[in-house]
Amino acid sequence: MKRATWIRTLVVIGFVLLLEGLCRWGVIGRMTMIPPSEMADQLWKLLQSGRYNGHIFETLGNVAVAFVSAVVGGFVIGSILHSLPRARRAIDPFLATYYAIPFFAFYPLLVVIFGLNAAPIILIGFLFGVVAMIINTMNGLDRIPRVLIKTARVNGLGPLRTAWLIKLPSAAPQLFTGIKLAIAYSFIGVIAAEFIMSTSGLGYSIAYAFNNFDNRTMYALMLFIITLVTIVNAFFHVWERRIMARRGQ
Amino acid sequence: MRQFFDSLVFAAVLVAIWQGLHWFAGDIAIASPGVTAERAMVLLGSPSFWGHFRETFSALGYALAIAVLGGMTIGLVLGLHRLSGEVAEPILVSLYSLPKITLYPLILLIFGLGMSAKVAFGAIHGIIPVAIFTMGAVKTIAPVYFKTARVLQLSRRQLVATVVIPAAIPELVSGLRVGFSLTLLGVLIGEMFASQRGLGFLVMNAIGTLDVPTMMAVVLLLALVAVMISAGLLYLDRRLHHRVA
Amino acid sequence: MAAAQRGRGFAREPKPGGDMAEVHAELTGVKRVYPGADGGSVHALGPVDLKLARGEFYSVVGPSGCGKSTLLDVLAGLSAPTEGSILFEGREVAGRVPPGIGVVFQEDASFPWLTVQDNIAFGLRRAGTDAAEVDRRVSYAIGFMGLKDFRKAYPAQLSGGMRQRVCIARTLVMQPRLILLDEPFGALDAQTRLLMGDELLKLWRETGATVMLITHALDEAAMLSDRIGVMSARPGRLIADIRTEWPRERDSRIAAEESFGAITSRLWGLLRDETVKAAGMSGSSR
Amino acid sequence: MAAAQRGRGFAREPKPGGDMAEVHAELTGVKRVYPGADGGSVHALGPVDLKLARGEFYSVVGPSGCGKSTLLDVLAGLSAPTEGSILFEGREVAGRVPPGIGVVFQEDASFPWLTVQDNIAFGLRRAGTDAAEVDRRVSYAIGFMGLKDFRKAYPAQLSGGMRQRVCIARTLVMQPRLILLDEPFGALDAQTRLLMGDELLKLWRETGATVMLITHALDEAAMLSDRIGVMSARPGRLIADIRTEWPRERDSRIAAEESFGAITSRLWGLLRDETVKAAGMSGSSR
Amino acid sequence: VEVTVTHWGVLMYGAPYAVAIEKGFYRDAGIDVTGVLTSKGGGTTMRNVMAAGMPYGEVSLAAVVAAINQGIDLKIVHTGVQTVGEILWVTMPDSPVRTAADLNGQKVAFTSPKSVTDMLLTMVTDKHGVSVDAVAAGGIGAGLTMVEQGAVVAAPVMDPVWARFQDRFRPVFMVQDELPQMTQTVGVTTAEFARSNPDTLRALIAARKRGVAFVYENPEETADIVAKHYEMDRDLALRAINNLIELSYWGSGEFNLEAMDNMIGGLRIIGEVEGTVDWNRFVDASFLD
Ligand SMILES: Nc1ncnc2c1ncn2[C@@H]1O[C@H](COP(=O)(O)OP(=O)(O)OP(=O)(O)O)[C@@H](O)[C@H]1O
Ligand SMILES: Nc1ncnc2c1ncn2[C@@H]1O[C@H](COP(=O)(O)OP(=O)(O)OP(=O)(O)O)[C@@H](O)[C@H]1O
Ligand SMILES: [Mg+2]
Ligand SMILES: [Mg+2]
Repeated sequence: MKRATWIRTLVVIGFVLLLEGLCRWGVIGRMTMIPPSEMADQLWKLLQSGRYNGHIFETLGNVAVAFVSAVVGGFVIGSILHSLPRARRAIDPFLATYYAIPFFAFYPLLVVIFGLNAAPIILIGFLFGVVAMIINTMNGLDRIPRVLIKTARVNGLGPLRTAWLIKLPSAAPQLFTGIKLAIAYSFIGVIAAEFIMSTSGLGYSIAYAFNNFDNRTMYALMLFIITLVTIVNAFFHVWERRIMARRGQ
Repeated sequence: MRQFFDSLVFAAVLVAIWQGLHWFAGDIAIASPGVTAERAMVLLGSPSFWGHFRETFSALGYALAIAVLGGMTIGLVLGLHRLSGEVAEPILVSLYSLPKITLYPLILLIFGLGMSAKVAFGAIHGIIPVAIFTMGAVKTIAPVYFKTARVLQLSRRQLVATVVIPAAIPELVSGLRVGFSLTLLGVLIGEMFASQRGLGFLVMNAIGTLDVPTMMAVVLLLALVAVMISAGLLYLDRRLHHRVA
Repeated sequence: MAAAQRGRGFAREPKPGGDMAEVHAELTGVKRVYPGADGGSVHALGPVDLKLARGEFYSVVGPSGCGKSTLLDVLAGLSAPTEGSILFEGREVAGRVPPGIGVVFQEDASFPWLTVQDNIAFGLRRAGTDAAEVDRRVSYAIGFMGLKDFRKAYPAQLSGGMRQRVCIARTLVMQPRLILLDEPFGALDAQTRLLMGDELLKLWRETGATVMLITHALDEAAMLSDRIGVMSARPGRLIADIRTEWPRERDSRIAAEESFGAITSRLWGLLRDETVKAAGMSGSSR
Repeated sequence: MAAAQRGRGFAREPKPGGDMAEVHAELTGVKRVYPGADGGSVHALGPVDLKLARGEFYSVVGPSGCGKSTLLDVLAGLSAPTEGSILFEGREVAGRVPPGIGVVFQEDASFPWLTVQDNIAFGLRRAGTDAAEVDRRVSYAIGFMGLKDFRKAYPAQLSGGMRQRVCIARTLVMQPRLILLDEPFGALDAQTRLLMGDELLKLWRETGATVMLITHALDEAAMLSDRIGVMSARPGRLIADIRTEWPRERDSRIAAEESFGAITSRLWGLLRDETVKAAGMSGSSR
Repeated sequence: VEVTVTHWGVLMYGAPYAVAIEKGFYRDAGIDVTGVLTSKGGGTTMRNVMAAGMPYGEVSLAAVVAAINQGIDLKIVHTGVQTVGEILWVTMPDSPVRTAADLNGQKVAFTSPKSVTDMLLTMVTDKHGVSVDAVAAGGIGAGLTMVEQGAVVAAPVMDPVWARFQDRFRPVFMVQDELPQMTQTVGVTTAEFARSNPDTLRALIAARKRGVAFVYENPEETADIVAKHYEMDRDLALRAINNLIELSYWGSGEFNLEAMDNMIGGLRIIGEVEGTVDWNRFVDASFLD
């Protein structure tokens, strides 16, 4: 594992250096891409100037709200669907298609329903994240060994305590997968919504920089998002490993 | 059969909610199901719609071909070679959760406009889930299959073609389901930005001219096609998994 | 040693010998039919009549899928019988698990998210036993089961046999008066089964509980039990009842005795016919 | 019946009786050390010296994790020995599976995506055997294994025992001269094992092949083999070699004979010591 | 080849191009224009121009200036729409708000920050000395919906969307009545292309000019052509075209530096431009004749 981590680091560094070289030698034109070092430099300046702090915090706030509601909502919906197998089978084909539907088309609708604030953006993030959570909640509940439920009965546990003490921890690995996907999709949804329709936030700022030929800012912000997502991923990766290592998985 | 009926009931519930939203929000925000259906029929009768339709789905076809072939190849290689798999997996997962729309300007700058950008954008959405699922599938193939292959004196090519791929197929179809949806989304987003043809363009245009019925009708038709393809894949998925279970 | 540990170990109260004639659990005309696929139904068990004497070690053997686990489920109150009545300590068992019954299941039922000691303490904590008492009983069980070095380990870090021991300990700390074991050593090799069998005998003697053991292994049944019930192919009925007449103080060394060979031979014989029957339908079930 | 099928069944060439003294496979000083976790190493096997006579039915018993599967792997050429040499039909086996060896693995190795008949034909097709010949051999194997009604079924529709039969058939149609079986009936209950054992004996007689069977069940080894090797706890060494002296024409009914009891008793005795040793370290392995 | 026109299929900048394609004006000029590339507008379209096979198109002046400011070597070769007068702010018919002055203290929508509507709203409110609570709606549709829902009192709209909803809203003010003439779009190409393909450019511009003339002469037929190319309702197209003809919406291409400076002035107000733009460096009128 250690070795793989090393190699991975080298691969990433090598890739960045390659890009740097290609940009510097003009193989990739300046109008197409700027060297990674300049991206980092510009990002540093942007962060220092604080000009984008508002956008950054707004986006992070939106993602956080979308993510939390996706996890909670997905868990609740998933649990309900799991207990209604007939409804579940009816809904299955729709769940699978879900991501192919361009929600952005409904932005005006969302504005009407929720007013002109962060809610429509958050809702799109939520809509992206919630299905991953629903699917994984159902998977997790599916995989609870029946013998554990029997054990609960032998110990005289009622339905609520069975859910809390047995079902939840038993389904934890799949729930965790759901949570990881939910955060990824909340990110994707919020940033895409901002990119396409919004008037503020990181996604908007990238689109704005793109429109104004401000490649330096655009790439700096892209770098920011990539770094952020990678860090969040790494955090979840480590956390998951910790939990799963105990269970020996 | 009963399941089909249940799905219809669910669809009816969706339509009822839709109608409710229409009453609540008014027709600039959302067209009624009736008006949308009417508009959809008109679109279905117009040759230009089919032009857009072909455009989108041929882009989807290319993108999907790239995503599936590329993703499977990457997944197979990484799955069969443990070290590269370990090296690559976290990178793939990071790329998977990256909001790829932020890469859109880059795609545009590299591929220019039109078909190739759309295909590229669709493919980068689809290729990673396919690769991840394939890798997962190959990695979890029971070691005893590889031993069996050695005892039966299979060559490396025979091993991949007759053992690894068939063993991984159920998972591949699951990956394909996710990959399909995301590829379509990618193609549509691509069309929404810079294009003069395709269903995504139609939607964006309709949003621009505030032609709500057309917008809703196109989304509806898209959703219908996607549901049908996806239901087909789901059916295949269930059958394959059933055979293994 | 057993005497010294009484009262602080698994035994609820000193139980000298026990009156072998007292009926502890009784099944009368018990039948279980499952709703099958496509609207059909699967007759899994019965009718079965069975009396378990208090303090008895009773084993059930029978071909795969004949309804052994079903028998255990209805006796434990985990599923209601379609027909017939079940009495435990004189009271009707009706779809609820009565207190005083402990079950060790065929599948691994250890909780992967709890350490060995938390697994073992699980039932006691849920029952609201006070902390000191929980500690006392869990420590004792851990010692008895040879899990001392693994009290903080998670099940995934244990071998199948040790996980099964965790499940047995989790059941025993509740001091059940009737212990039902469903192929508890199914996942183990013959050699380890031997050791576990000896431990089980020790436990049984110490607690004075009634034991019903379901097993596939004929020699295991022959080695451990006071009495062995042989089940027919599905729908499972008890087609023979064999008494071993072993002394209460015994262990696996009785396998060297001549009467052991006689008992196994008889079991083999009984089962051959049943096996041929069961094999004839093996394609359709499972 | 056996005579009539020769030449079109599993047997490569008529093999009347066979010269029991001819050495078919030979292991000399074979040792296998696995790289363990944290840079350590696991000494899994050996040193082992073993000669298998052509046409012999040899069984290996031993505690769990003692290295039985490792022995099979090195003999089959699936993994190279750390030390020592392995000869099969006079030629060195060095990390490649030599033609003429067939293996039935401990785990279910049937391919779930192929029907029973395609599973069985798999190896022949890959080897480029012509279609008519494939059909002939597969049909014969299906008949012999009692899979006639299931030729178009997928493994998921079969019971564990039937799936194991598919794997055995897939191995046999390749007409191996040395058949290695790694607990092929491990997943089955004692009763079904009995039937499968009888089938295995029939096969062995018909093909004239050399058989090495790894098993956990002592009675199974005693019932089937010409010779039984007993392995010590890890690192597995052969600590005893027991000849049964059964006639070539035999089946499970020999379990009723007195000498059967004697053999099992001896095996139990040999294993008790080993078991105690193995149990002492069971926490660390697996 | 394909030309690029911002908001093709959505806004009416493209009408002369549709006519020129349909009536064969391009073919007459010796260019085979097969289609029109487009995008949501602004810098995206500008980028499209540069990425396209033939780097020529009609783009908003604001986007061209942004590109120029980033050091991209462009040439403005003709003007397109010479006014932003077609933009108007509307309210509900029963609203007490009647004039721009009535907007004081109210919530008013514009599309997105630093867009033309942002700029115009600022300029109009400055002119009247009123202060409004300006809200970025994100789009025309969202703005109108907000008006209907009462979230804002007024929102911007323009043809052809305006033609679609003429009966549902009442104008508050029209930019035409409030502000001086401002150049909205220009024809742009790369300096490189201008140097190497002067004849092509000349032909392209001439064909468009014929198209413009045709639009003014034959509104009915233009409506047919636009309806076909934009896949739009024909009556709607006609209404929009008639509205716009009244405003002299499409220019024949000649430069009006004052109108361009007016636009720059507006952009300066919203902080999109600093200082003045030296048109001499970027305007090349030599292809106009
Ligand atoms: N919940 C259920 N629904 C329907 N049929 C069931 C159910 N549980 C068990 N059966 C069927 O009832 C029969 C008896 O099952 P049971 O599990 O009691 O057998 P068993 O003797 O314990 O088998 P094994 O030795 O394999 O554990 C089997 O044919 C099984 O398929
Ligand atoms: N690839 C491997 N790498 C490291 N250690 C291994 C490997 N394969 C087996 N071992 C170890 O070698 C020892 C022997 O394993 P082996 O599978 O040969 O035992 P076995 O006798 O077949 O056991 P069982 O009866 O459970 O099948 C075990 O301790 C096992 O953990
Ligand atoms: Mg059972
Ligand atoms: Mg093994």
